[in-house]
Amino acid sequence: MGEFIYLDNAATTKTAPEAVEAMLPYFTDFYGNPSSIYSLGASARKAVAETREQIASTLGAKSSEIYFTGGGSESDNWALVATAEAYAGKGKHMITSAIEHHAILHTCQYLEQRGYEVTYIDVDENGILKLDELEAAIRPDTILISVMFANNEIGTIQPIREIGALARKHNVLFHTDAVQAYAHLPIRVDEMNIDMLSASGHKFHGPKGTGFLYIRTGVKIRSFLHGGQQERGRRAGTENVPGIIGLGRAAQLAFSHMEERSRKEEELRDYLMERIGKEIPYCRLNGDARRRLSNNVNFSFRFIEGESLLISLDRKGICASSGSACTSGSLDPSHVLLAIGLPHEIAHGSLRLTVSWENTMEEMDRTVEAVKEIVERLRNMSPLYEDFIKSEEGGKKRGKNYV
Amino acid sequence: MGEFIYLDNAATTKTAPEAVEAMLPYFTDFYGNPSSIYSLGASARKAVAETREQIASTLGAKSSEIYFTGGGSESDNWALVATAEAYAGKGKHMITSAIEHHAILHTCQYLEQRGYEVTYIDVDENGILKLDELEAAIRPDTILISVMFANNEIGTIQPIREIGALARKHNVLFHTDAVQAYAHLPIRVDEMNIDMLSASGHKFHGPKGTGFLYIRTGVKIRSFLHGGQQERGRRAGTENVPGIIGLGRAAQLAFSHMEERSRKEEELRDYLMERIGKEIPYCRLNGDARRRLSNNVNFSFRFIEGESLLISLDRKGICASSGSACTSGSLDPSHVLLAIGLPHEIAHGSLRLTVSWENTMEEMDRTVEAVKEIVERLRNMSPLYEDFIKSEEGGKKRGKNYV
Amino acid sequence: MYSDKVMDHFENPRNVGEIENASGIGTVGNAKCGDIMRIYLDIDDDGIIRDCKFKTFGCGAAVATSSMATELVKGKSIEEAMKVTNKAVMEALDGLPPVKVHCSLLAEEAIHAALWDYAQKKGIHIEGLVQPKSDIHEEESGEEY
Amino acid sequence: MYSDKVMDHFENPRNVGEIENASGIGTVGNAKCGDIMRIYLDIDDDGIIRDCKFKTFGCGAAVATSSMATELVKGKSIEEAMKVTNKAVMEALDGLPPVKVHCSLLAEEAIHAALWDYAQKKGIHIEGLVQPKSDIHEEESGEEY
Ligand SMILES: Cc1ncc(COP(=O)(O)O)c(C=O)c1O
Ligand SMILES: Cc1ncc(COP(=O)(O)O)c(C=O)c1O
Repeated sequence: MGEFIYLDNAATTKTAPEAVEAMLPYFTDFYGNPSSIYSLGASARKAVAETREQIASTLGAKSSEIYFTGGGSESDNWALVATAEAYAGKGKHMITSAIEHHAILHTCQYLEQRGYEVTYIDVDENGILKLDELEAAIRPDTILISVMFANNEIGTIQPIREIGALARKHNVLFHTDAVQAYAHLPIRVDEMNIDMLSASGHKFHGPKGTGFLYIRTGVKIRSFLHGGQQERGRRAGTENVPGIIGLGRAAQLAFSHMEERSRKEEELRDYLMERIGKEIPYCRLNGDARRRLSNNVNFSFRFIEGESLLISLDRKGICASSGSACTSGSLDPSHVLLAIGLPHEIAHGSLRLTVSWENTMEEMDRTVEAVKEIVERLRNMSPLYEDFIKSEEGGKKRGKNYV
Repeated sequence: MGEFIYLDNAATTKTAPEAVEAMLPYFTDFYGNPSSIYSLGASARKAVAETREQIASTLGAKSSEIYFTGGGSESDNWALVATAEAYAGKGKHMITSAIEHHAILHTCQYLEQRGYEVTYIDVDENGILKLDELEAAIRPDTILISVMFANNEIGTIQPIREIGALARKHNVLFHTDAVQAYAHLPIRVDEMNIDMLSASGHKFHGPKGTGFLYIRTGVKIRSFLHGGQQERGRRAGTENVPGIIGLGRAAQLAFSHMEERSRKEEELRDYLMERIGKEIPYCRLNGDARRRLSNNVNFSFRFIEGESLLISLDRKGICASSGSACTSGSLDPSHVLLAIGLPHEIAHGSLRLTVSWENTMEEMDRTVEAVKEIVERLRNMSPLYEDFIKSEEGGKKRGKNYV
Repeated sequence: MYSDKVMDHFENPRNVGEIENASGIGTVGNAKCGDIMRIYLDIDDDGIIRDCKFKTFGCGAAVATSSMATELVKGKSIEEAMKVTNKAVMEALDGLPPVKVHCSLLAEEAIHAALWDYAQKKGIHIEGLVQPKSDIHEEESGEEY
Repeated sequence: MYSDKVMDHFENPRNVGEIENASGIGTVGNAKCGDIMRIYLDIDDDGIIRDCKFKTFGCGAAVATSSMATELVKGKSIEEAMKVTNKAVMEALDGLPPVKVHCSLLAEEAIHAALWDYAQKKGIHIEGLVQPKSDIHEEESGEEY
């Protein structure tokens, strides 16, 4: 697929060939059930135990605190539902942010139907959680604060350490959806006071359908998937051994090259942000300019609509997205862009480009040229742009300093 | 691992090399998110759609009735929890069997904690559900009957058609955990009145961490994993595309060779049953002799304990299990063996050998010889056997016709 | 997702643009929902649509249905144009995904709105035509940015 | 799962068997729980354990702890044998998995039960020894099969 320029790494990543390589023996050679008693299962069990140890060390956690799951959504659902059930005796109130992934928000809605109460804390225009509102929302019956580490759409990194400190101060559990951050940023669960953390393998060049939930020792946690005694009785289902091994190998690569990969991505990101911001009029950078994932670029282009932009990019071999991948196909604009204050019609015209260290500068140049050309073409087709230009000509001078 | 004789195919199977082959391009070439708008995602979307179609056809179902999951346990949890929630208005009573897998039984216990009531129907000495007790247990507030298609420990196949008919007659939903049966036996959801069906990829030479839930059109079903709009809004989480493709390829192979594979397995199974039953005294075949999975052999050997039998077999390179793999390491004897009436100490001494069409007759011979030798060795070490022999010699003549 | 016809009309839209001193202009849709279509009609004295142009803010299907709708009404009489339904537009495009059917409805409405504008200006009555819902332009809140 | 020492004692158990006219026999455990150990002791007039044999129904750890326990008491005086604790057995086996610790306790109990039997027969008192829980043999229900 060399002709493609893949800029949707926040949606999913290419599985690292090294990860695939590491998985292969566990499909057809060491395929034994890790819970079994015989040596064939023991090789699988040992490999899973080593991966657990390795993953734990990346967070400064103990290996007994890592539970492998089937992905980020399952980790999020587990953290919220099981905490709600285990701590219902203390209270039925939870706090989260308005810009969480749907894996959190829809689970909150589900819990609301079950009699729980959820407070959704606002973010500022850059997507940063309002800490004072968070603290004000904490009540005696608050059992959990769940705030994402970094946002999947606009890349904003939350003040996790401060949130953790607040949670600790008020003796409330703290979960973070680190699906976009894990293996991209350094995370220390102790220093940051994180009690639970969700991660997903395919967001850092591991296989799809894998993830884990970190649960600090001492947190009362129930099972979410009930059944066999896998994962120390906490998560039923025959272990996805190849998947766990692939996730582990991908994490290993990501952590040992974290600095150089981040630097490379930031270079690509900053180049895109700079050129698009300068060369395309009436655009707006979404998300915080500094506290931002190294791979995330998100712009709104006034007067045009996102889907037609994406299709046009696709025709030029550029893979990008608009809002989160999960909701593409839906007609509502992204709740994240609305939460940072964008009006609907501006939110509709947004573009997310998420790079990986494997992208090249030459690809960035081609991308900028393509975006410029397409935005211009779509604007020339847009009745909104027509009205705007005419009002400009009519001397009303509105909206000039759009960015 | 050529030196191994793998006889634990009910726990997990070797992933078919063809399935691995089919998965590979979806890791590193067509890795795009199937929910995305660009062509790279479209290839994944198309492949997933084709697999869904193919899986549906194996059941006589519609493709819109197939929901891919992360495994058999997730499918089981989903079916029970979501049905309980969606039909709570009708009632809070469910019926299941006493010999279900823990993925069903522990989920039932979880629902019991949440205010649901569950009736566990007994089985006869061969593990066949007592249909009259089932019918008698149906109440106006019964919302679901969940009975496994075939048992994972003793291989007994349930009268699914009859159970389906009863459920239909009383207008109760019918779910079947077909994890051991799917892709091993022909299943038609319409003829059998099955409303929901769970399957797991790694039980038929597909990859671990994959499965599906069939949900008949019209069944009110809620999500279990809340989040993105994947699987038509019913099961959140980025699709495990390689996993789904691998599951599909494995199913395709299983269905196109079903008859010859079954015939081969039955030959191996019957040979094992015949020789062990004849050549080892004081043993008992567990499960129905005829209504039985083609790959399942399960014997109890009196006076000895299962774990030491398994370890000894492992030292001879034979992979087998005792009770279900999930509970190995636990001290309780299998609930299935107790349910068919075995006393504890006999249940402790049970051995499950589950073959695949890839096993050979020569392997069966080596296995029988190994089991004979080990059982004899362990009996000579057993105080129970000592007592028994002494009482025999003492003329008490008890237990002679053990089988 | 889209048929080849849709993609063709999206990539090479026919009749994009404005008509100066148009006989009728209709704008429908809502920026909030992500779709706005504007149709310009040039109608001669015999009531024949001589020219038809469009501008659209919206998704691929919105652009393609606008383009196809202009093609279908061009050269037609007003009565014939009234018969260009959303179904006709969809069929001409070899279908649309279910979530995109509303785009074809919007295209039908845009034609009707332009005809209404023409009828108002001319002071005539067009059989079967009802007043379109009021046009909704970019919201004022947009100016904040 | 098991240490090499455990595997060695499981595969090559020392002192399996019976002792005719043993000085003391002790059987502990419960077939229901899956573990029964029986220890035979041959104790000479000086109170030295001349020989020791065992029979065990149970898991790998049960067999290995029985075997190790017999090794540890053989040749010892009664007083020394009383000091062979389950910890000593576990250490000699390079440890046991947590779920298997109860096997080492059973081995300790079996020795004590055999010593109790000896003391009863001899009508002596052994310092620190208490009456073992009653032996539990194969349950009668077993006969149904
Ligand atoms: C009957 C039955 N149901 C459910 C399961 C659970 O399947 P999985 O391990 O794929 O989650 C198994 C296998 O362990 C099984 O045998
Ligand atoms: C922030 C965040 N949370 C959760 C998820 C869900 O992860 P998965 O798709 O692996 O279930 C995603 C990705 O879609 C995400 O970006």
